[in-house]
Amino acid sequence: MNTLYIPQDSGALSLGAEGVARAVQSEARKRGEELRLVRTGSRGLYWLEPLLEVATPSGRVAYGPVSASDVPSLFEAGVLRGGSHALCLGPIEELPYLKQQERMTLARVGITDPTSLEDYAAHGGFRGLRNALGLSGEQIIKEVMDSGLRGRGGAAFPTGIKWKTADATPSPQKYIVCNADEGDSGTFSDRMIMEGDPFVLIEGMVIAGLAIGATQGYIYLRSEYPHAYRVLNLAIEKAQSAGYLGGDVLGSGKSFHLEVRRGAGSYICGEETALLESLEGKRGVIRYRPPLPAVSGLFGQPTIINNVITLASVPLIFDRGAAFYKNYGTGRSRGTLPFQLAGNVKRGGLVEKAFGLTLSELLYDFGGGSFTGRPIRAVQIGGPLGAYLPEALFDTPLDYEALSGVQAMLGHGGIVAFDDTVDMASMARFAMEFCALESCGKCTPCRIGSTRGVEVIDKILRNRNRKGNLHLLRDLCDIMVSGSLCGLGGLIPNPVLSALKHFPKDFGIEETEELH
Amino acid sequence: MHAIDDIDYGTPRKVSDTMVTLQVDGSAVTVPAGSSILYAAQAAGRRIPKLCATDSLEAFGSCRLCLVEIQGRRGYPASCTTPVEEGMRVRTQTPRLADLRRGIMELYISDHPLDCLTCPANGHCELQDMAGAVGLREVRYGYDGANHLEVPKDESNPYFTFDPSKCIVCSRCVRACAEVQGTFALTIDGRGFASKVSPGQRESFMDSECVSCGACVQACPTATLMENSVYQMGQPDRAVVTTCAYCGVGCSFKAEVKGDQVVRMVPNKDGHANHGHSCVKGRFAFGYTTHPDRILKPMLRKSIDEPWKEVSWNDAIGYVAGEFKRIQAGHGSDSIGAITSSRCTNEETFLVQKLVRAAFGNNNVDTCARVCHSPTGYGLKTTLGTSAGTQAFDSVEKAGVIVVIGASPTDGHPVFASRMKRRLREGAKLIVVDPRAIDLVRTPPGIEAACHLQLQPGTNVALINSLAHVVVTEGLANEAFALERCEPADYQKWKAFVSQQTYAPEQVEQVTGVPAAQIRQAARLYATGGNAAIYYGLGVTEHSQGSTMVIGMANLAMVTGNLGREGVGVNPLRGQNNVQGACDMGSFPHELSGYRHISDAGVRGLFEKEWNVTLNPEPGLRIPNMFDAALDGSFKAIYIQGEDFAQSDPNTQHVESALRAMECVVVQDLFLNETAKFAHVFLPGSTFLEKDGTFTNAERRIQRVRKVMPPMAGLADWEITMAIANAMGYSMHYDHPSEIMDEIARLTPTLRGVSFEKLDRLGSIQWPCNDNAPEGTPTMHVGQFVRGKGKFTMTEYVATEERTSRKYPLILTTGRILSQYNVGAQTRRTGNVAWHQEDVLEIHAHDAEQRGIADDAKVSVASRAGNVVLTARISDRIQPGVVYTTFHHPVSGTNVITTDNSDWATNCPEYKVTAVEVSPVARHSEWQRQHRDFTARQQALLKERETIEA
Amino acid sequence: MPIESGEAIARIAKALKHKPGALLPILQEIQEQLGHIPSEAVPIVASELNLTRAEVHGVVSFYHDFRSEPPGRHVIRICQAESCQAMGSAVLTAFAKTHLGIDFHETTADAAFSLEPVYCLGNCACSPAMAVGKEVYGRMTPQRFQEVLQEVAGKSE
Amino acid sequence: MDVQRLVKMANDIASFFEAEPDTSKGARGAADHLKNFWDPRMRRQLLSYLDEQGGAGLKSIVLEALRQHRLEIAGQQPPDR
Repeated sequence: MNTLYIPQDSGALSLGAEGVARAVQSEARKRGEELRLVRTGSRGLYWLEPLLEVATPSGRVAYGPVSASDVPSLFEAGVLRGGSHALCLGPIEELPYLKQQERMTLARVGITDPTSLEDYAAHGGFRGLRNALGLSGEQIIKEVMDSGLRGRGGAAFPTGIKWKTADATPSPQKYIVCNADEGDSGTFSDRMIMEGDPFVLIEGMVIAGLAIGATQGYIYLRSEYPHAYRVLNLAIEKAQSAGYLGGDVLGSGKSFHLEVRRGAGSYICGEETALLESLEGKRGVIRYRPPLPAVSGLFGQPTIINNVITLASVPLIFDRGAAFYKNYGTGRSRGTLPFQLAGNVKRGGLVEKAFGLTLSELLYDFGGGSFTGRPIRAVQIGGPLGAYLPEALFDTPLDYEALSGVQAMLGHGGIVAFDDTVDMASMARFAMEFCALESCGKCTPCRIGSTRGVEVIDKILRNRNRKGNLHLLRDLCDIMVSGSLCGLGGLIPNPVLSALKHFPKDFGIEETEELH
Repeated sequence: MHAIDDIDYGTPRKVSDTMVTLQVDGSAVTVPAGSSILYAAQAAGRRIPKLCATDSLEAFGSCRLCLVEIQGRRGYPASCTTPVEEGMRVRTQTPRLADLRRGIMELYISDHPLDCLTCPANGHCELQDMAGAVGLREVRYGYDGANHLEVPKDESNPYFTFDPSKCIVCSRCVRACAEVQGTFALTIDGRGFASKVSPGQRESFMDSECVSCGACVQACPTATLMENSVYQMGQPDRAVVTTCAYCGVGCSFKAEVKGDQVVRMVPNKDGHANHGHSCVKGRFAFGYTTHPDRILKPMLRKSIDEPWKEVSWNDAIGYVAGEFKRIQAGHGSDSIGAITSSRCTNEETFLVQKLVRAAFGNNNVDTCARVCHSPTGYGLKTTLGTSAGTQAFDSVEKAGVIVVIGASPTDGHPVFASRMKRRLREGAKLIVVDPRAIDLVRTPPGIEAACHLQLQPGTNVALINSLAHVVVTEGLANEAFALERCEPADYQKWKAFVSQQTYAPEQVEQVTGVPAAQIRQAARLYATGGNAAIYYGLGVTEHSQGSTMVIGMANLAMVTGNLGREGVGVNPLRGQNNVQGACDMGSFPHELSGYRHISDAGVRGLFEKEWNVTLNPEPGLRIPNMFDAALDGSFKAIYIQGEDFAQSDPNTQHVESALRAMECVVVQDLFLNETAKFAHVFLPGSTFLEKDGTFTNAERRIQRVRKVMPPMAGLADWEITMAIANAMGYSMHYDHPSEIMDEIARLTPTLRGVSFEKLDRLGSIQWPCNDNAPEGTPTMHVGQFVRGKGKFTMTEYVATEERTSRKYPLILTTGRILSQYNVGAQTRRTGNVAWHQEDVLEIHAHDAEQRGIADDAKVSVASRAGNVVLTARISDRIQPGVVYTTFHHPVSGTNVITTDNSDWATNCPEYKVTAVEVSPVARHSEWQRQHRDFTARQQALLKERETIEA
Repeated sequence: MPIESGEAIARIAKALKHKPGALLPILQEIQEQLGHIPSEAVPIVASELNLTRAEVHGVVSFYHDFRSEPPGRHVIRICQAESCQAMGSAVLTAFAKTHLGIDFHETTADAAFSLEPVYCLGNCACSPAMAVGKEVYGRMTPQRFQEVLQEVAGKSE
Repeated sequence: MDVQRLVKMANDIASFFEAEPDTSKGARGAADHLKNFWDPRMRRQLLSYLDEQGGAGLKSIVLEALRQHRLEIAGQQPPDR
């Protein structure tokens, strides 16, 4: 029987994958062809979605982007045997976009049936967990330390140290919390994991639980991801029935329970302390630190809170060893990062690579330049709190340290490209507006400053006391950076100041004009 | 706004065995570990600008003004949320910090009205202070941006105004409501720039869950939440530390004054009973002190049907002395007596009993504790050896199990209730024993009693015996404690007694209506849940077995070893401010100060020598005995200081007859109260603001009352008593109440070490205070009981004679509510009437349905003693078969229906059990109509009084 | 609020209140079933969870998702975040507003559509994106917007 | 005073001391209580009620207390504590 693969990833669905799947089924019925249709995650080659793959003796052959109306002609062309067609892309693994990647964390996404335990196991799943079950908590933590893994949510804090702190704080109840509040524009790797390979996240969380003796885990998922919610719940149910979760994980006598909780539309709840408040059923306002969540987190108990990709990287470390993982990357940025190419690019999608490739490699070699065909003028890296970089800086290598050298940050690895029609002053204004919209309202610099920021930029744009207001804007950004309670107010000046620095003309500043 | 003379340390004082030394701006400071940098800096006299931090609340970290630089750390940590570390080097003032702070203030002021000159906080505003401190000179944002300046005021609360246009969203009010008061009535609505303080669901304060404790007003750094009195009068200019004259918690206050006018009352952060908190009564309800109803001239009349005649103090005192002497000459020296007041100071109370014993030559002196906590005195003295609660309020913070019996702390003792709630939220378990679901049974957020033993009124003793039965028969007793600390023979006898099958929960269930399983669960929890503390109120004492129940609770505490350390004990919640003190002062007819029996010749000798008289060795009449004797014709005159038993005592018609039967009723009070309507002489008393003295609260804490203004009628109460004594030919001379306290100390071993000087120095003293305990005794019975060995005493349950019948099928029980106080003479003359305009009858839906009673309908409540008409309120707080009301309004005549039954030992009335029937009616009862006419007549007689020139 | 709604709210609260931090799941379920969280729901939820009304109100008013008024039959959310801006979400948004005749946070007179902004649907490689109910749509154009509307309107009839 | 009130009060006191299995101890307790807390005129009235009406309605323990400890209750002899 022939096996076809069509993604159920919400990106693919947003482009009509469901219609394609239905058309395939009905066409096959019509033609009396028997086939097995597997719904997978997405390969992350979104410009080719909906992507249809067919298993052939020489591997999977891909077709895309497919629309429902293409299906009869695909069958006509013998799609089930990898027949040639205008949409045929050849063996999928040979596509340079994929071939040039180092798929580690997202190794199975797009390949397996996300909710099939058998498929997961057949592709190396649960080997890490089995290995970890043979280790003590201390050994597990040491392994994570040795791997050099740093938090992939944006702050890049060494994961092992966080785990160690939670381990060192005595308490009868500890928690593992997965931060799945992926709110940055330009990022979707968490979603791809949760929709495309949820077991790897579950496995990572169980290992984290074993490390510190936590028996309860929560995945705090943003409400904008309904498909991920469905897939995760299904996967948890299956993992539970098969004994990977529950009161006796794989007969080890250790227990780990896992529940998905949804957010309710609040960017700030991606900040870990606000997330904890929200998980406790409260207003998602920031808690001050110390105490760290690892000491006093969810319900006041020691809590490991890690991003999806961080936790999903853990099983591999225990499958292949810390040394293997550490072998990737550069400097203090070890392992791989799933970069996400978005905005105005021809070939948007997911590129998992070891740290160190340059921005221009990503934008042009992978991304193929802008979607509109116009020059790429600016790139925002690291979400709404990330800096805007001009073309002059596109050769910057993508690692934590190099980016901080150009007053930028890698964040969650999202990269949003803009062509030369972009007005960078309006992007700066948007940054402040976004901050005003999402501020929790606790600290003054963010609560009042973001609103004033919008107003001051408006005045600059209307050329009202431009010089004075530019000065005021810088002062305001300074206060927000140095005075804000959390990263929202503290980092929102990044896009504002970088836009001002690199694109002064958009603010009506002539190059000759004195800026300070 | 905090008190005008307070230093704010920014974050709460931490207690730690470890001290940490750090450098603040180059100076070494040593503070307890866990302190914030802000605290350390303030302690070192460095003022770090701050707005969201205040030392009554945990750090919050929102205003970002208190940023500092720490050597070796990146950025600018907030000093309020950063704990001190050994060797830390902190700079609080640098040009960079100045820029940041100025920038933050610039943001604040860009959304704040510029009306400082007309703002009620002008001159005492933290925002204004900070603008000055950081040197804010301009607001470059202008004032045309988004703002909240148009948000309207909420003036719904009678005492304070909420002006959101001035709000800086520091959340101090929200946090105070949660952390200090524990009510959580406030929240922040919305988020970001739109964040605003919201009572309840974006509603007015009065419609919200707010209990008007004022913690938010005190916490507010601006004029957003401000006392209306400050709006009207402006800022006060001085503060006088004094003690609240409402309940037995004894909150310390700063009366903030302008001239001799009180602008506002601010709870004292250094108050040892209240630690800076207060309730709606203490903080706001002081307006009665200057209410126009106050009578400020002495008055006389021959008969209560005559108009009053104002007279001079001399004439009034002379008349009283003359009448008393005349009556004694005609009817014997025992024919007169006096009542001391738990409202008055210790010194005043002491003088009244001295007047009776030394000048009247008898022991006919009693106090209103007779009708509330006299069983406490009897019960605790019998078992433990002294007539007082065993703990300090602070002790509750160490309790693992809190038992509340027959009390509703959130109504009666709200400031202590807040402490209790905090402890419960920290995880202590709660057992409630009450026929009614008091607030604590389930209080948001999160408080839920582990057990609510909802017993039939009048069955306390059966229940307490059953709890003891479970402890003893299930092997949960602390035998080591009981055998070592108590009389062993009595213990064995008592064990056998409670082990009887009669007291097995399964039997007691039949009597109390409490399921056996619940009794067992509660007993196990009490015995095994760590430190267990009992707090009780009048639901224990005001029964025919009130004293027995107090003994029963002491037995239970002894058998589980829950005495003699922090976190445990048996603690009466005293109703009035000075119940404890009035009792301590020898106000009972059988006892001299310090609970020493009048028959003890040695004790008498001390007093006889000091007072230069011979004392009568036999006990005198108690209040109900006085009434009986008056009706009998052997008791003819009474001097009543600050009590209103025509409203407060049971069986009103009996009391009224007794008053009418007397020849000379002298009432010394603030208002023409119910009792004064039967008086022949009215002597205008003074409020707590008008005199010096001391009050003793429920935890034996003696605190100073300080004169804020001169007595409006010219004399303080102690001066009046002194004048009567002198006029009767017994010489008394004191220049100041401190001299009275000196005499008390000389005569009373437990108070030997107390003086005004020491009180001023220490703030307060918990007795015993003597050579053994020069600074007082927070916890009693440490190591051994006051009586030596604890005495287990058998407590047979005897059902009250007040039974339900076909005619009177319901049980009425009474209590009080938060906003009103006792007979309401004070609170009814304040804005507190906004919360409680009348007493209502709470009735279960089932009973209401059966009788065709709708919510808000007028109903007759009839007992064997009388009947009154009240408004019905259908409620699920009580069980079917029980109805409940309060007694704050005279027109309700709640005590018309209560009976003559009383505690066997002390004659404390059985207020809590009255068999009644409730039925719908259209108009007031006969008594109420008579009362209305009588009141109208007495008001007319007052109005028609002959006046004298001032 | 109809009585059945009150009962449904109480039922939801009772069913979920055992969860630690149950308030959000309860509010979400109420909104799921009723389409919004009426203010009358607040005291019911507060009482079940033993919270104050203020606490519950504070939470309801904090989160963008919770609405106190019922929405139209279809809630259209158009992404306003950077990636979609880079791909013309402003044009799409302007078109949608004109086409529907409403602004953000409004509902069409026939109660068919409510229009809301959203900040990232995680579909940034297919910008501009929007969602109708739980379904996400990528590479949106005014043309495709009309088609999607017809499609969902057709489905619901 | 109304002697029936005194009878009731005395009986109430008796009810408490009835728990004592040794009735003479119980009577002692009741007698002490009367002596310590009652005004002498009440005590004397109760004694005359005993003398003149035989103490009808009084519980046995009260009767025993009045009889056994008469002088003390009458205030003519200090209690033998």
